[in-house]
Amino acid sequence: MMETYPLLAGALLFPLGMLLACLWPGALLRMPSYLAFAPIPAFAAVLFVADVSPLVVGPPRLHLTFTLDLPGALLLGVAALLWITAGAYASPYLQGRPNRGRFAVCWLAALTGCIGVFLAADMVGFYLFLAMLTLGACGLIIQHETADAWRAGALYIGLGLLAETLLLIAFVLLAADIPGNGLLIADAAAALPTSPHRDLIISLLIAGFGMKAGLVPFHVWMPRAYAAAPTPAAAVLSGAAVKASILGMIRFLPLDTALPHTGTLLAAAGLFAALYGVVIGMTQRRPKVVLAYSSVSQMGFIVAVIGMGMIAGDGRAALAAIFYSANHVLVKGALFLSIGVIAATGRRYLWPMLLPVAIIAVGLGGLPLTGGALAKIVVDGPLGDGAANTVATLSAVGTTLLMLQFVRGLITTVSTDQEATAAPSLFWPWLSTAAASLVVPWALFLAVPEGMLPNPLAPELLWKALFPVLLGAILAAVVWRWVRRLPHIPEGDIVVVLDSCVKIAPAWGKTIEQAEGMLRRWHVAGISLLALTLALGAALLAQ
Amino acid sequence: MSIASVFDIALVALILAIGASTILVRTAFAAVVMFAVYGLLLSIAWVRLHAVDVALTEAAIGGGMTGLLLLGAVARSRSDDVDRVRVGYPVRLAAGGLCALVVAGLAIVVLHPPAAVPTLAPVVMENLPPSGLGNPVAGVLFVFRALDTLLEKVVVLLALLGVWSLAPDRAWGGTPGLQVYAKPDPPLIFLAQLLPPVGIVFGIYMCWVGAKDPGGAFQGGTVLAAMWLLVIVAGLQKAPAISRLWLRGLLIAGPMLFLAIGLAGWVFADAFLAYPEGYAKPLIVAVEATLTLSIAVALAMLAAGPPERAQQQ
Amino acid sequence: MNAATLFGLCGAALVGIGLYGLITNPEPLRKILAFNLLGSGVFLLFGMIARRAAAAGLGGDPVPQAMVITAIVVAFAATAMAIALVQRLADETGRASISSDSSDAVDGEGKS
Amino acid sequence: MPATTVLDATTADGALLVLAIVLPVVGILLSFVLGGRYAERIAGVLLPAGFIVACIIFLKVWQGGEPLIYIVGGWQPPLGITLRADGLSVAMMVAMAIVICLIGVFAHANFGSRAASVETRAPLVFWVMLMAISGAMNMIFLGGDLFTLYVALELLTFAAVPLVCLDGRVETLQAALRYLLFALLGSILYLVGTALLYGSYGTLDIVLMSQRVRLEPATLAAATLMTLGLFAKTALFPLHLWLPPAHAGAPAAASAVLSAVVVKGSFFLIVRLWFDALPGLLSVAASQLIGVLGASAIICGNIVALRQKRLKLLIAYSTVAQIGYLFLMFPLAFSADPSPHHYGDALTAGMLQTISHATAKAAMFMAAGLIYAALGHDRISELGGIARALPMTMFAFGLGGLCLIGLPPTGGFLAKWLLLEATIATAQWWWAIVIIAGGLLTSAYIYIVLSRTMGPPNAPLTLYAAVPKYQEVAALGLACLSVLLGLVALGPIDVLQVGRPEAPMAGLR
Amino acid sequence: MSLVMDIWTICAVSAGALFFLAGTVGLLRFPDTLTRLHALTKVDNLGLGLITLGLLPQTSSLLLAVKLVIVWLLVQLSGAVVTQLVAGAIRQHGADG
Repeated sequence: MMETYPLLAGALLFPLGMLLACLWPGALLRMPSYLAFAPIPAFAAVLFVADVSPLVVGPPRLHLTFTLDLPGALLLGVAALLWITAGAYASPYLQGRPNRGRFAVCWLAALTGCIGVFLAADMVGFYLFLAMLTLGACGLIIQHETADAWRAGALYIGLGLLAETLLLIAFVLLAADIPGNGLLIADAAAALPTSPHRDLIISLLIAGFGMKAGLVPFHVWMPRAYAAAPTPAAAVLSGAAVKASILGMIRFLPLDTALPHTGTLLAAAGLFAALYGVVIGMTQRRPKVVLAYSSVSQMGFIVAVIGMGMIAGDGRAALAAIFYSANHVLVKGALFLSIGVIAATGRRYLWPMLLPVAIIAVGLGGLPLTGGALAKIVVDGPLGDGAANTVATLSAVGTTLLMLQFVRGLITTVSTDQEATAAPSLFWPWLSTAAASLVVPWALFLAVPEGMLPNPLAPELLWKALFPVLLGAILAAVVWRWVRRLPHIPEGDIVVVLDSCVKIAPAWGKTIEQAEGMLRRWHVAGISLLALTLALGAALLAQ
Repeated sequence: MSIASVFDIALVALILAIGASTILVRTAFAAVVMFAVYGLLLSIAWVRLHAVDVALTEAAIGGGMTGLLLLGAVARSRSDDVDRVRVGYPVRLAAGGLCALVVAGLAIVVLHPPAAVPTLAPVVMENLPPSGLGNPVAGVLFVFRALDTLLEKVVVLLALLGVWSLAPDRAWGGTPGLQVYAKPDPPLIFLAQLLPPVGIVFGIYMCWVGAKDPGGAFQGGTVLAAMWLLVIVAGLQKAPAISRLWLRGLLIAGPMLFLAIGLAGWVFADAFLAYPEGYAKPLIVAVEATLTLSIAVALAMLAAGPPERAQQQ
Repeated sequence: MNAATLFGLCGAALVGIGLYGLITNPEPLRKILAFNLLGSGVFLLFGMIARRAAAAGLGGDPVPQAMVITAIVVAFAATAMAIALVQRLADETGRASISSDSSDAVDGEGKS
Repeated sequence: MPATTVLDATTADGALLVLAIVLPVVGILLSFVLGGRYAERIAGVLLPAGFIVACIIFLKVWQGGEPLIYIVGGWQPPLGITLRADGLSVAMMVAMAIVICLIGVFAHANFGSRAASVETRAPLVFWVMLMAISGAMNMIFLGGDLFTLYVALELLTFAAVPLVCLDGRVETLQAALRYLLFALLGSILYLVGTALLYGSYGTLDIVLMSQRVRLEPATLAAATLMTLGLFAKTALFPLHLWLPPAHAGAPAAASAVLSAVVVKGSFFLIVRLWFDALPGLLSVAASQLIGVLGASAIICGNIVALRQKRLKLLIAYSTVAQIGYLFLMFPLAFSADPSPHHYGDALTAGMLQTISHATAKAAMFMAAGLIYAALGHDRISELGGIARALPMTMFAFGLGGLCLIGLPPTGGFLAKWLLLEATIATAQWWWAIVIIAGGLLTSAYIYIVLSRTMGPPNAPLTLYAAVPKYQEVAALGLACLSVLLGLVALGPIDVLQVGRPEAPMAGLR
Repeated sequence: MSLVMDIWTICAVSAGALFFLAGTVGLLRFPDTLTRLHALTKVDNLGLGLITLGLLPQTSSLLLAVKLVIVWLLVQLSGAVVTQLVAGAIRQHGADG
């Protein structure tokens, strides 16, 4: 096994170095072709790092600490895979498009942020890389510079910064609780259950990470952002970047301590989002938007798993959630990439292409033998046998339905040229992602010592996984056949409310501006000066 | 009640009345005239406060030069066409009320002096002899708090450059306006021929005597400046172009010498702005003399305003 | 009440008068006048403090007196600069004003 | 030597402090006599020299852990004047020296006079005033006497006002007059305070004052008047009437120096006053009042900034808002249940915010100036496409914006982190809400500007003037500084605590 | 001797003050600028002259006496010139009250 330090450092420094190299115009020009190489050191680190000894950067007083623990490694591994394939996909995608340099810069920033978040072991580093991820992602979303893209970017960065500020307060509160000067996340999580501000901190963390994870009602940015972003960007954002919030929850929330109330709330919110995403998603036409709503649903489901873990105080729920997330990383990535591939494929070659898409898509609903089914088995334990499990099954049905809707929508985007085929440089990255999404979950599943988890090939489990899929398929047939018109819900649904709020804001702004203009008149300012003098004098006298 | 207190009370009443009328009279011209009177009254107040140095400064600069500046401004601006938008009655009432409260607060402070009034007068007197100065105020200005005085000279220079910076670009380097009379007036010329010799002697005397008695560089410089302005206004001499090297040199000569002696103190008296033992008085007098010149030029140029005509080549 | 206190009160009152004039008078020139009035009030407060601290055979504490001299000069320099500004403004526009309305209008239009 | 108790003696290397003040003064005098053609050359030598001196002082203080002291003329206070460089002074000195130097680099394009055959107005005035500002700031940072500080403050004002109206347009003249008059009002109020303090304690030396100070009406009145006067000069809301037109109207280099440097002078004096001269005198109610003013500045300034149609005005209003952040340190440092730790933290946060705003805002004003120079206007709605024409400039603007928003690793982030920590430690959550809301509003207008500039142009973009590379580099350099400032947490941040008296917990209240 | 001097001083200074009073009344009551000037100059000459003469015996040294006389002369000079200038200005631009 290799040394830990250089691997961890390389994982971070390599993309960072590429990012800095972009300052040189010559490098910037070529950078889009080399995006796929940036995450390779990170992937290597996951493969070769054996221990969790931390990498400490900086003097003792205030330093950054990086480490590769099991949840981080799992997510980093699959995320790095996705970043590699999506990077390879992006290179032909960008050819001849404007702003390629900017895309590369934002891509690398988001990538560095993503890797950093997965590796960070202290709060400052976590926050720093989360911010970098947000900024980079925002840049990717606005890539096309359409009005929609700008609006989506504004929504994304606004909610993102709000989330980060909430997290910042939570971190500051946590830092106050950590004994000594350290800022390690592990210490913070350990100190959290006994903190005097426990409930406040947990609420802030959940709100902050919830916004980032697209928990209803903070999901509004997802449909808009993913619809606006270029395909490869949407793939990494929905696949890899959004998992930072899941990792954050797992790192910060005290999952080993039973917190039934908070857990119940979290689980309920997650399950609600899991169903809500499906319902709204069904009304959508554009494949990207459907996938975005599926992300809302899936992220909700993962959050629900964490919530159930909190109820029981069961730390294993974390790993289950991570496994589920890891599967989702690759599946969602592959599905987003497929949008570009199908759009470049003619009707003649459609079906060979569509088959893997359909398998992966329905796999998300739990099709036996796919990663989705494995993930469902893994999370079955934490979900328990109660209402949560029922809702989970319901969500599996819904997901299947939604995925079929996606495939159906995908067919309509097929290229008008009958004979067209996707370029190999688009096709192969997509296919390898798809393959990875099938293989990697198995590899991970098999790495778990035998006996811990039920045998996925057991007939009753196969049936249990199959029947929601069948139900979903039947439902899809019913809906397509008989429900003539689905209601049309705008992308981002309740964001419309926000939009109308934004329309009111100028009136308020105008009032404040007028008041400020008033205050800027000479005699008003003079009188304020005198009044303040007296007020301050009185306040100083007041004991 | 002694005669002195009656006089003081009357003086204060007069100062307040004239001060208030400066604010309240209708035209700017009347206000400026009132202000000139006010300046003179204030000098008397300073004499009553046993601060003759301040009285001289107030009369020369606070009343005299400032009055001159204001008068010039009024004469040029013709206050009739200034916009006469007055602020509303409620605003004035509010401002008046708040001002009254501030005054009340200050009055309370004035009426409650600390039990033991702190003073530096004995310390000043104790440390004055080595400098050879007889005037404690001059001692404070040039020995103990010389840094303030040096900075203040820089402030004046900056203000002058600030005034000059208001010139239109084409007039840069040219001569200041200062054209009050279209053609020279015989009585004025007469005055401008008669008065300056007296004034110059007087100004130098003020500067010289400042080391021992009330007076000093500023007061002397102001008188010199007034004489120069008189000569220029009367048309006997043209205002100098601001790009003239001698003008610039005169302006900085005082502060430069002050600074140089201060820096020399570093070498010869082991502290910045300290004077070597035994040489204090001559050095201070030298500084004062040069400063007087610099101040005279600076004040005159400040009063003359920004350059308005391009320099004739 | 001794003379020092009397002039101190006079100074306080002048501060009030000056403040009132500075705030309520719309003409810049009159504001400058009011500023000078305000300043002289403050100087009188210094004078009171100096006079109160008379000792060692001096009529007053020379340190605050010296400060007043410095402050008078600074105030004069300020007045000169302000007047130069007022005059330039009057030359440019035909009237001197710092009223916010006109400046806002200009701000809104942007620079040419 | 005076017969008073010996408090301080000139320390080794104390002479450097004199140098920091004398260098700019020499520069001013020389420029006056040598004329405008040499002014830039003189500044080009003396400003970097001043920066080096500041750095040396910084290192001495940092390594020695002791303040540097110089007794001017060998006269001990209360009779004489001392110069004193503690942690606050040296940090501010170095930061301002860097900013001023880079502004000098930037200004070469507009005020370059090396090639001129005759003296012209603007270059002479600009360079002299820039040196004066540098000298006045050093004096403010080092001055140990409240009256000397008054003179320095006036020096600063007189240097700043002509910069506002350097191009002589009517609206800038109006702005300059407004600024001058209001600043004069402020300094005269400050002067009243010094008079009253001298009357009570017979000294204006800050260290002596802090030892003698008592809780009595005269002192409180003096402190009130001084504080309000300094508020007026710092343009704390609602006394900011002069700032937007003055800062928006001035030439870019002047705007940068006004916004980044000049307002910090009077702010620094407020800090000196309450933390050093009158320790422990600020009541909780008064500190909350100051906090409320700061909070309204943040909210109101940011909202009005959002509504601006011109870039420079937007940045000017952002300055109004950012000034508000500076004042949040008062309620946090002087809270109801004080502890030395948070006292120091709040102070550190305030100073960091001051410095990071200085660098970021200077960069942003420079960027705005370059845009103006290139386009001939700065209307935000018509900035489309400029990001493609001037990518480096917009990058500088964006980085500066990040610092204002407070994203890591910028100095703004570190400052906000410390502020938030102090709000929580002192249980004053309401300031945290203000800090957050301010950050979000800031991000909104930064986003609007960036989106406009990166968007497509309304009409084909015509650039009126080529923008020199070094100007862009200067702006970018400052922006990068503001971003990297967060890294000071890794070391030099401790310097701020050098020479600080113990927090006055057993103080007067 | 000193008593005589004191009486002289009191009389002369009082008379001078009276002239000033009269002059001030004239300044306030006279209808136009020229007549007002007339009142003022009378006061300047007579009033100040009388006061100076009255104060001369009170001086302690010759130098002081010379200073007094110089002050008087200077005021005379400036008063005369200013009067001329004002009158000249009125002749040029017309009296405007």
